[in-house]
Order: sequence, then C-alpha cells, then structure tokens
Amino acid sequence: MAKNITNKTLIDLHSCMVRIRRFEEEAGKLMEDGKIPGALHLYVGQEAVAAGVMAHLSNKDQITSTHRGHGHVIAKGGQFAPMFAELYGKSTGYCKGKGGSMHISNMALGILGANGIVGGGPPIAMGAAFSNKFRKTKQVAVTFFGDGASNEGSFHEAANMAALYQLPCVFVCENNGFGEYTRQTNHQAVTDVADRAAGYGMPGVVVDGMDVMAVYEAAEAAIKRARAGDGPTLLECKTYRYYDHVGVRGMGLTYRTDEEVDAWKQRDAIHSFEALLLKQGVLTAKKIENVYARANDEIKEGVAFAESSPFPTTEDLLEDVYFVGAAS
Amino acid sequence: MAKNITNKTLIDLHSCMVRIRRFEEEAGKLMEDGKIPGALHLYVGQEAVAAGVMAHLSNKDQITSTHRGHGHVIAKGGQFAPMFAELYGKSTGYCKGKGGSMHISNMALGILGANGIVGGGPPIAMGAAFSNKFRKTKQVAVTFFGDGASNEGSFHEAANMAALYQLPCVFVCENNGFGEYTRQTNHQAVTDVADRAAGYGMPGVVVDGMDVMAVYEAAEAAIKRARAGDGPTLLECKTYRYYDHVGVRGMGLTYRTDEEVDAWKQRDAIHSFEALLLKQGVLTAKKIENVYARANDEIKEGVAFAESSPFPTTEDLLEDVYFVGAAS
Amino acid sequence: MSEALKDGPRMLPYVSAITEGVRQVLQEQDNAFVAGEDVGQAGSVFGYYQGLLDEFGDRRIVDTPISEKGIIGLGVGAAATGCRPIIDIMFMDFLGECMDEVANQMAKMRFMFGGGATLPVTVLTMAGAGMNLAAQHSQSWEAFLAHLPGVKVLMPSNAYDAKGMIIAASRDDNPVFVVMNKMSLAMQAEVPEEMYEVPIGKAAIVREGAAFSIFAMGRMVHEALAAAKTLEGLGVDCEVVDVRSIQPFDSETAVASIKKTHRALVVHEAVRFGGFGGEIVAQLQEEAFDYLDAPIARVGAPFSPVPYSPALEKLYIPNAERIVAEVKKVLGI
Amino acid sequence: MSEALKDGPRMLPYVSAITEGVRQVLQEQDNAFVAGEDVGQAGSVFGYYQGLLDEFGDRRIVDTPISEKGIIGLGVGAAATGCRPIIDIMFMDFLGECMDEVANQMAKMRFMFGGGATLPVTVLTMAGAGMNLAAQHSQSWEAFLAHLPGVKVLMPSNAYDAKGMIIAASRDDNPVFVVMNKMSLAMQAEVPEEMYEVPIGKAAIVREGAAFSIFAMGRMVHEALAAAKTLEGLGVDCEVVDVRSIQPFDSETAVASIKKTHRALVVHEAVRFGGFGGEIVAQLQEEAFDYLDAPIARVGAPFSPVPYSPALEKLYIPNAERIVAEVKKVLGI
Ligand SMILES: Cc1ncc(C[n+]2csc(CCOP(=O)(O)OP(=O)(O)O)c2C)c(N)n1
Ligand SMILES: Cc1ncc(C[n+]2csc(CCOP(=O)(O)OP(=O)(O)O)c2C)c(N)n1
Ligand SMILES: [Mg+2]
Ligand SMILES: [Mg+2]
Repeated sequence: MAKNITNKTLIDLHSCMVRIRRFEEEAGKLMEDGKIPGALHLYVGQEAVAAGVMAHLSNKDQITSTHRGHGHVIAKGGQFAPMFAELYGKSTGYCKGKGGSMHISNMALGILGANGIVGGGPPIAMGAAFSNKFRKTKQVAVTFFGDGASNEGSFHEAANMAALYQLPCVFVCENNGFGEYTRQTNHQAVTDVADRAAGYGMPGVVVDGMDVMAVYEAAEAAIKRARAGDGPTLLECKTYRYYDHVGVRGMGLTYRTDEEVDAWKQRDAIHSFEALLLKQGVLTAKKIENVYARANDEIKEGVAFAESSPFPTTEDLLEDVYFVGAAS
Repeated sequence: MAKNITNKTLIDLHSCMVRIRRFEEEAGKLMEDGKIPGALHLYVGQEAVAAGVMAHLSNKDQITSTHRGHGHVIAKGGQFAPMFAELYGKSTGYCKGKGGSMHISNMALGILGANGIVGGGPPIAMGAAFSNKFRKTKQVAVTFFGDGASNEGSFHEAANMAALYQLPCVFVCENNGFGEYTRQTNHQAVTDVADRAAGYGMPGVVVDGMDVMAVYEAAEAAIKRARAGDGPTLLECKTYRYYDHVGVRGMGLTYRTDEEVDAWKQRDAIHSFEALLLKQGVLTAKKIENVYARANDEIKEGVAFAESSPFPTTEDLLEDVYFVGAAS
Repeated sequence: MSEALKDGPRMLPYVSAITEGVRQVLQEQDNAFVAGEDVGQAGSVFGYYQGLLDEFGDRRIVDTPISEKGIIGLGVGAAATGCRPIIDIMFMDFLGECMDEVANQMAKMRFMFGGGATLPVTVLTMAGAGMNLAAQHSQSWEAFLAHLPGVKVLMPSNAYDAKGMIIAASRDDNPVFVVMNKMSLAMQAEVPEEMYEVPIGKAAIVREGAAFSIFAMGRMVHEALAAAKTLEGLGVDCEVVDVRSIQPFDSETAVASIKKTHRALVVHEAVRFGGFGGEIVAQLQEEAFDYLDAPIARVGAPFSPVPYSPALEKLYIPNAERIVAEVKKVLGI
Repeated sequence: MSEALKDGPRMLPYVSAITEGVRQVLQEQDNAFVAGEDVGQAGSVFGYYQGLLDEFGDRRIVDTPISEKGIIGLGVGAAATGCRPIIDIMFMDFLGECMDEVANQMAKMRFMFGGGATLPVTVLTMAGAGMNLAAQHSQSWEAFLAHLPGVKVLMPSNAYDAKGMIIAASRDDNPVFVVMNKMSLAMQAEVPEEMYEVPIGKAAIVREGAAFSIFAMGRMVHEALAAAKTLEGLGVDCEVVDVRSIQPFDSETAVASIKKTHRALVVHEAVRFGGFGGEIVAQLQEEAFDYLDAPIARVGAPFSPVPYSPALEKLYIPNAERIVAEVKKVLGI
C-alpha cells in the first residue's frame, strides 16, 4: 500500500466503488424489468478505474466519458437521483431526459458528457485541456476510453495534439479485453494499448485495473504530471466487465466463457480491497455493511425520485438546440 | 553498397530518379508559365524514395500516392505524355483530364491514385492489401504518405488493421520535415514517425531517404516480408523537398532558411548516387548525360503530346460518375 | 421451405430477409465478403448476419476493429482490386466517422480516375429512431448520401425490398448504400426463397389512389399507409408511393402520380429542414406545376437532435397522425 | 485610414475583410483564439490570417497538425470550457474528415446535455470551385451543415459580409460556420473600419426588381447580378436576394420577394441534386403557392464530382449564362 494515503481516502475509494457497483446492479435490473428504455452499458467489474482516477480530480477538472459512463459520473460526484431520472427519461435528469445513459453530463461537476460515439471523448478532452492551458488554470482534463476506442482515428489525433502542446490531459484506456463482442486479439495486434504512447511522445503506463490502489497511484502520477504542465500520459488499466456489452445478459452470445468471467471475478476490485481494508483495520464488517446500506438507501431514494418525476413535454422538444439570449 | 545488386538495377534506379527530377523541374516551369493550371506539389528532392521502393514492385503490385505524387507515378511506370496531358487537363491524360495532378492514377500500372486528401491513401492501400490476401495473390500494396499525414486518424486506422490482419502492405512515410509550412516539431512531439509502428504491432524502420541504396534495401526487406505473408512494415524515409509546398517558389514564405535547403542539397540523392556510380565504373559521364538527354526528349515529346491533345468536352462531363453497363 | 409454401406465402421478417440476401450474394459471388464491426461472431448487433460466420468462415465474414474510416477504406481498396465487398456500418450515425472515405474517396474515385476504377461495393447501414437510443444512434442521413454524385442510395421499407435491394446492390458495379431501418427488423413480408432484384431507381406504388399522393421513404411508408387508411375514412383516396431509391430518384413515377392526384405530401423520418423531401418537392413542382392544386407538403422530424426520453422521442418521430393532419391541412378539411 | 476615407469609400478585398474581422474579434474577446492547419506562420494558405501571428503570438494563433477530427474536437472542448475558438478548416471538402465531430458532437452537445453546455465556436472554411483544384478541393457542402440542428451556417458573398459575419459568428454563443469562397478573395467591397455585425438569419436584397426573384448563395450572388443585368436588357426586371444565412434561413424575405415577383429561381454552386435549393423551393412553394405563376427553377452544379480540366470546370460551375437561360425558359422567352 502506498504511503501517505489517509484512511479517509481509502474509505472513500471503497465507498465510491460500492456506490458504482450497486447503482449499476440496480440499473441493470430496472432495464431488465423494462423500466429503463434504450441501451445501458454497465460498468460492473471496472469500478476501480473510475474510483482510482477520480480520487485525484476536483469538480473543476474535466472528464469525458463513454457509452459505459455511469461509473465515471458517480466517481466524479454524480448523484443517483438525477442519474436515475435521466435513465428514466425524466425532465429532472441530468440532461432533462434528452441524453439518456449514453450522454449523461454535468458541467458543474466537470463532466463533459458520456458519449455514444466510440472515440468521441478524446478530442473533446484534449480541447478542454487546451482551454485549461490557454486560460492558465490548473485544471486537468481526463478522457476515458476503451480498448476498442483506441483504434479510432479520433484517439490518435487527440493524443498527438495533446503531446504536441504538452496539454494537461490524461488518456485513461480501460482495457476490458473487448470492443462489444470482439476480443482484443481480434481488433488489434498489440497487447498493451499503452505501447501507442511512445508514438506520440508521451509516457505509457500499464496498471492492474482490478487493483484500486494501483490505479490510484498511477493516476496520481499522471495527473500530477499534467497539472504541473509536463504534458499528457496514456494510462492503460487492464480490467474486465462482468455483464454483457449491453444490459446484464445482453444478446446471450458465447464470445467468452463463464470460466473466464469467473476468473476475473476472483480478482474483484471491491472484494479484494475490502479484504485488505479489513485486514488493515481501516474498515470493519459492520462499517462495510453500512456502506452498502447507504448506497441502497441512495438507490431507493433515487429511483423513487425518478419514478415520481415528470416526463419532458412538447415545449421541451425544441429547447436546448441553440443557446438563445444575449451573447456572453 | 549491397551485394547482389546488378548493374542494371543501379542504372535503372539512377535513370528513374533523373526522370522524376527532370519531369518535375519541367512541370514546375510549365506551371510558372501558366501552362498548367491548378496546384502542383512537386517531388524534387525526394526522388530516392519513389525509385528505391518501386524497384521492388511489378505492375501488379498496388500503390496509393499523395498530392505530391508525380514521382510515384513515374517510378511505377508512368509515361510522361499522358502525365503531361493530365496536368494540362487534356482528354488524353491518365484520367482524361478529370483528375489532374492530385489524382493521377492508372489501374493497369497498379496506381490507385494520387490523393488530394492528406491521409487518403493508407485506408485504400490497406483495402487493396486485404484484397490481395483475400484473393490469394502475391501482390503487395504500398502506401506513400508524409510526416504530416501521419497525424491523420486514417493512417492510424489503416495501420492497425493492416497489422491485425497481417496484410501484404507497406507504409512508406516520406518524412520531408514539413506538412505544408509547418515544421515537424510543430505538428508532432516525436522525431521518428517510425516510433508509431510498435503501437500497431509492426516493425518500424528509419532510413536515409536521400540514399537510394538505403531505401532500396530497406524497402526490399519490407516488401519481401509483406509478400511472404508476414505482415506490414512502417518504413520512414527522412527526406526533403527542395521546392515550396506548392509549385516552385510557392507563397514565398520564410518558414525555412536557404541554408537549410542548401544543406540538404549537399546530400542530393541523385548527385551522390552519380558520384558513387562513376566511382564504381557502373556509369560514365557520357552515359549519365544520355540519361538526362533521354529524359529531356521524353519531356519534349510529352509536352508536345499534351499541347496538341484535345480538351475534354461537354459529353465527357457526366461520364465516369457511375459505371454503366452490365455488371461484371 | 416447400412446407411453408403449402401453408401459404413464405413470410420472413426484415432481419431474416437481410440475412438471406447477404447469404445468397456470398454464395453467388466468390469475391464477395462482409466486413464490419461485430459482423462475425456476434452476427451484427442487430442479428442479421447470424449464422454466416459458421457457414462462410472468417475469410468472408470479417470482424473489424472500431475504425469506420478504415472499414470504408477497406471496402474501397478491395473493390477497386477485384473484390465485391459488403461493408457494414453498424449505425448510420457513424458515417460521420468515415465521411471523407465515403464522400471524397468512394464516391469520386471512378470519376477522378477518368473511369479507370470500378467500385462494386455495397454498404449496409442502419438508420432510424424509435428505440430510445438518443441523438447519436437514431439518425436518418440519406440526404447526405443523396447529395454525393458517385454513390447510389436505397431505402428498403420492407423485408421483400431489403433482400432484393441487397442483391441488386451487390450485383451493381457501383458503390450502393442500403439504408435499413432498425424499427422494421421484426416486420414480416412475403419473401421468395430464390434470388431476385429490386430494381435500383424504381419507386413502388404501394397503394393506388386518385385524390392525393403521399411519397414516403423507409419506415415512413408504413405510417403513410396507416395515414391513407385513416384518410380513406374521411373520403380521401390516397396513393402511397414508396420512394425506395433515393439515388437515382424515380421522378417519372412520382410525377405520374402527382399528375393524377394534383396534391401531394412527402414524408421522411429525417429532419425536415434540408432533408431529401426538399429535392422531391423541387422536382415535382418543376415537372408538374400545372397539375398542382395545392402546395406540396412535407412531414419530417423537427429541427432538433433525436431526444432520448420516450416521451420526447414519440413527439419527435413523424407518424401517421402527423401525416393525416398535414394532408387535412392541405385539403382544408 | 482617414486618408482613405477622404478619397472615397474604404474598399477592401474579401481576403483582407476576413483578416480584419478576425483581428477585431481577437482584440475584443480575450478568450478567442484561432486554431487550424497553417494558420500561424503561413497565415493560412489563402493568406487571410497573415500578420496575426506577429500581432497576437502563438498562444492565440495556433498551428495544428493535419488532424481535422482533433481540430474540431479542440474547438468543441475549448468552447465548452470557457474559450471562444475560431477554428479553421482549410478547405470545406475536409469536413469529411471531421463530420462526426461536427455532426455528432458540436451540433448536438448542448441538446444532449439538456442545455448544460454552451459552445461559442466559430468555424471558418473555404468552399467553391474555379481554381482547377479538382474533386476534393472545390466542393460546396453547405447542404450537409444546413441539415444539422445545432449549428448555424452563413455564406458571405462579399467582403462586407465576410467581416460582419465573422464578427456576428464569434459573438454568437452557438457553433456557427462561415462558409467562404476562394474565388472571391480578391473581390473588393466597401468595408467600414469599425466592428459591425451582419445579422445572422437575415437575407439581403442586393437588387430590387419586380418581375422575377433570383435567390443566390455565396459567390453565385455575383453571377445572379450579372444575369439580372443581361435580363434587364431583355426587359425582365429581376430581384436578386443574397440568401446569406443558410441556417437560420430567412424565409420571410424570400417569401415577400416571391409574392411580389411571382416567379423565382434558386442558384447555388453546390451540386443541384440534394442541394439546399431544394429546401428553399419547398418552403417557397408552400408559403407562396397562390402567388406562383411558374415553377421555381433551380440552377446548381451537375450531378458529378468537380472536374479538374479547365475545359470541364468551366462547364461545371453555374454561371450567369445558365441563370439567364433558365430564367428565359421559365418565362418562355
Ligand atoms: C463510432 C462508433 N462506432 C461503433 C460504435 C458501436 N459500439 C458501441 S460500444 C462499442 C464497443 C466499444 O469498445 P471499447 O471502446 O473497448 O469500450 P467497452 O464497451 O469495452 O467499454 C461499439 C463498437 C459506436 N458507438 N460508435
Ligand atoms: C485532409 C486534408 N487536410 C489538409 C490538406 C491540405 N494539405 C495539403 S498537403 C498538406 C501537407 C501534407 O504534409 P505531408 O503529409 O507531410 O506531405 P508533404 O506535403 O510534406 O509531401 C496539407 C495540410 C489536405 N489536402 N487534406
Ligand atoms: Mg473494451
Ligand atoms: Mg511532409
């Protein structure tokens, strides 16, 4: 365990992961029950990445997220109630019901959007990082993207520009081994996406994405580096999603074995972290239980809020296409 | 000098470079004289790359070229007359006058087009290489592109796919130090574009692009590898263009010094190769003179052909948009 | 299948008609292959390639990286060199990622080469809203493709056309886009087992009528038919023309219809402003000006991205109700 | 400059009007910067940023790699976080490379975020044929942008509008495209030294007339004026409307004109089929049906990529002659 990490940080990391896990499990159920429409790409299994990275960011720092974005939103400070409301398509949601799961955003929290376009985030985060440097703030922009997204040209262009301009930007590749149903070996000839970093002139770091402390430490270095004006880093986190690409059971395809899924679950980020914290006396079984209980309460309240919220109406349809009003 | 290179090959390499140089010098003049419209991106200075690579290709092998494409066309077997005719916009040109300098192509010679879009070539060459593998031929597809083009997402996607599928494809980056008027240090943080190869899982090779033998040998290895089914290579040739980005004197910008240009000219690929061949007795001064004389004759004939050829007419305008006729 | 025939017409859902069309093309053309994201093992996220990997192997059913520029490039390069690729762009919205390859390479290569290159490439892609997939997974962008000399564009509204258009597209020696609709996948139609072509460049009159012409594209054909039924109850005898072929556009059929009915409406799912409906209206008013008894109306999506919320998406997507309302407005009833 | 005033109106070429507009915006708005390929040291390949690097330094005049996706992404990300970027896409044809960033991110971000994001970003880009730059450097793609809810689209036909539109666009808190024309760069017009805005969403009647309306876009305005002059000689008094604002489109001005003249033609340099002319015609025939004495004609480029050969390009680009011929056809003279 790294030095200088307070117990509070450890506890926060844990509860962040638990909140994500529980939110996603519940969202998956609500989708299967037909309460949430559209497509949900759930984050279960990858919690350590969002938690470990976001621990170093404030509301002022920006992130771009992906189609698999709930975990990022929660770790960046997102509340369950407006998240559930958004998934339900209600006007009280983070995007007034206009965005849905693939577009949750909140500027006050520095969330420049989940994105339905694979590879959509990196250019936008690079632009935010450019703005941070231009405006001479100390903000950092972090872009999350998958192994699959690393094959999009948009990642390439953003990475090159971030390195060229030495932008305060961190590229976090969540390599969960698949782009949809296509295994990494079938979409790229390299094992480590981080190998691409050298080609842009930035450091590339590989870290165990199931180990929240490892992510935390690697992210700390990358974000410090960015904040200090020393440029971007490509941080690859090896992780795994437990659910299917969409929803829980998805299309029921057999592109991976139950054994493979189980093997990853053996290394579950939350459970192993709980074991560690128990061993170190940072948490007790009772306290852990409380974390889950609080998350469950939050869920209950969030779902109730979502269900009781109104749907947007005709007047809302043509709103928010353009900014209307005096120029700023 | 590499072993096993016949004198004929050496002589061919030389005359190929001379033909390119003379064609381009003349094209530049014709443009400055207002005889050739549009934009000409001339290849003077980079001859060793086209000559050294194309020496290993037959008509059946494919290339994709760039906006700076005349050299590739000549090295791949292009004749001056239909080239000049194309530049003049005449119906006897390689593209019936419809393409012009930025789109010269000839399927019989395996030239899948110059391209006005920077980065336009790599995906197409990758597709041709895919086709070669699919059709189980031994053809190789080579894509030429600049240092500037290496920042386009299209290069990234094509390189990744070529490596993934182990395609018979060679990526030749002609790094002439500039994308238009922007120096490489201002468009990417790396010095060697070849450093990007590792990120795709293919070998990256850097070679002196002013040394035709060095290019010849490195290209031989890459093309052999491709033909053997062992996958793509990224071959970076460090070179320089003597003329401006467009035309001869271009916009008259001062983005580089005369000293810099002169320093590169000291290492001129043709002159140093001539010195070598003279020293080795492969060529005599007289024979060299003949090479230039033949090129000059070819130019005279080519220009005369172009000038006496008819322009396309109204009927041609809507032709060739679609294939019309029985499906093959 | 002779079993099925005994029991009546052979009905297939749109999704299976796609599969069958592609399968038969692969059987017919040795140099045809399918390439795209998750087309192989997954059989497409819409399921329409399921079984093909087992049948044809991974030489001919090719999973690609998530690289739309590369995928279209693969199709262009392979088509120019002797293959007949069937390229899959999962959602039409993703054409944004490869618009250069489509618009500047695929569409123009033949022309720029003075006729030197021939590009027998088919692109299958999925358009349309209705599944709460929000702004980036629900669009209908046929107007972009229609404005590009060098490509052909088809929009099958039903299973029969889906199969026949895929076959026609694959046999055509030009780039052809087949723009499918995700809400139609389960829709059944009679689909013959043998190979057949739906001719490129031919609209279909799917309902004859004397008093009003509705020109509909893609899934809107069904909304138009529903509207026609409602309008029949109001005493308005509508003709419904399935535009089917966007490029080339069958103006002959359209003009003939409007010369008969003197009144018309164009409907597409795409955003109304700047949509293909404008082209249709412009042509019709030019060709049949003297026959028009009323302005040609247009129904399309409002000027906004596609919203996620079911409550809003329902308001967003054009439907029979809105068609009826517009027709009534034109007729002043 | 008071010198110049003494000698009469202050004339500036289009290229310098662009420079002046951008310079004044940079002076006015601290968070504005220019980013694009060769905008800095080279001052753009069209020369319109020349001098700005010296004046503002490389913090505010930013040379980028050849990465159009990245460049638009830079504009989107920076605009959403407090900057007011002026993004340069050298040739409009290159929008193909970044269509996703334009169509799926820039245009939709505000809506998808439920109004959460504000994107004060301006995109300057160069359209048009006439320089023998062939199929990939000569296109007019405003129809693509017009069909995208979330962006505004302007087309300055002259130096005055170029400057005023750049200023209006930069002050607008939405993504605005200013589609310039490369053949117009040397064209002079009176351009006031001070900052002024050309209002977004307002067409301009550049010639009043009673007998025929010509709606023209971009450089075609000058061809329309030339045609009007010829037609005047034939006794046809043409009104010429410079459409100027493609999105929002000023239908009010257009409808008023046609209600006066009863006959009209729309001309744009873009390919006629599927071009923005269709939208204009569709709106006009709807709004002014009872006032129309003839079908509304359209002049645009033929259905082919832009050819390289001067001989062909001349035939390709719409011009005064073709406008005159079409008007005569409509009038039967
Ligand atoms: C441009 C684009 N292409 C394809 C898709 C369809 N799609 C959605 S998610 C996905 C897989 C993404 O894989 P990865 O980046 O590894 O993220 P993961 O789903 O594994 O988290 C694909 C192909 C898309 N949304 N956008
Ligand atoms: C997509 C695209 N962006 C920009 C341009 C404009 N452009 C033409 S050539 C060029 C520079 C290319 O640099 P490089 O790839 O190094 O080739 P070089 O000119 O040095 O041979 C640029 C920016 C273009 N033609 N296409
Ligand atoms: Mg993944
Ligand atoms: Mg270069």
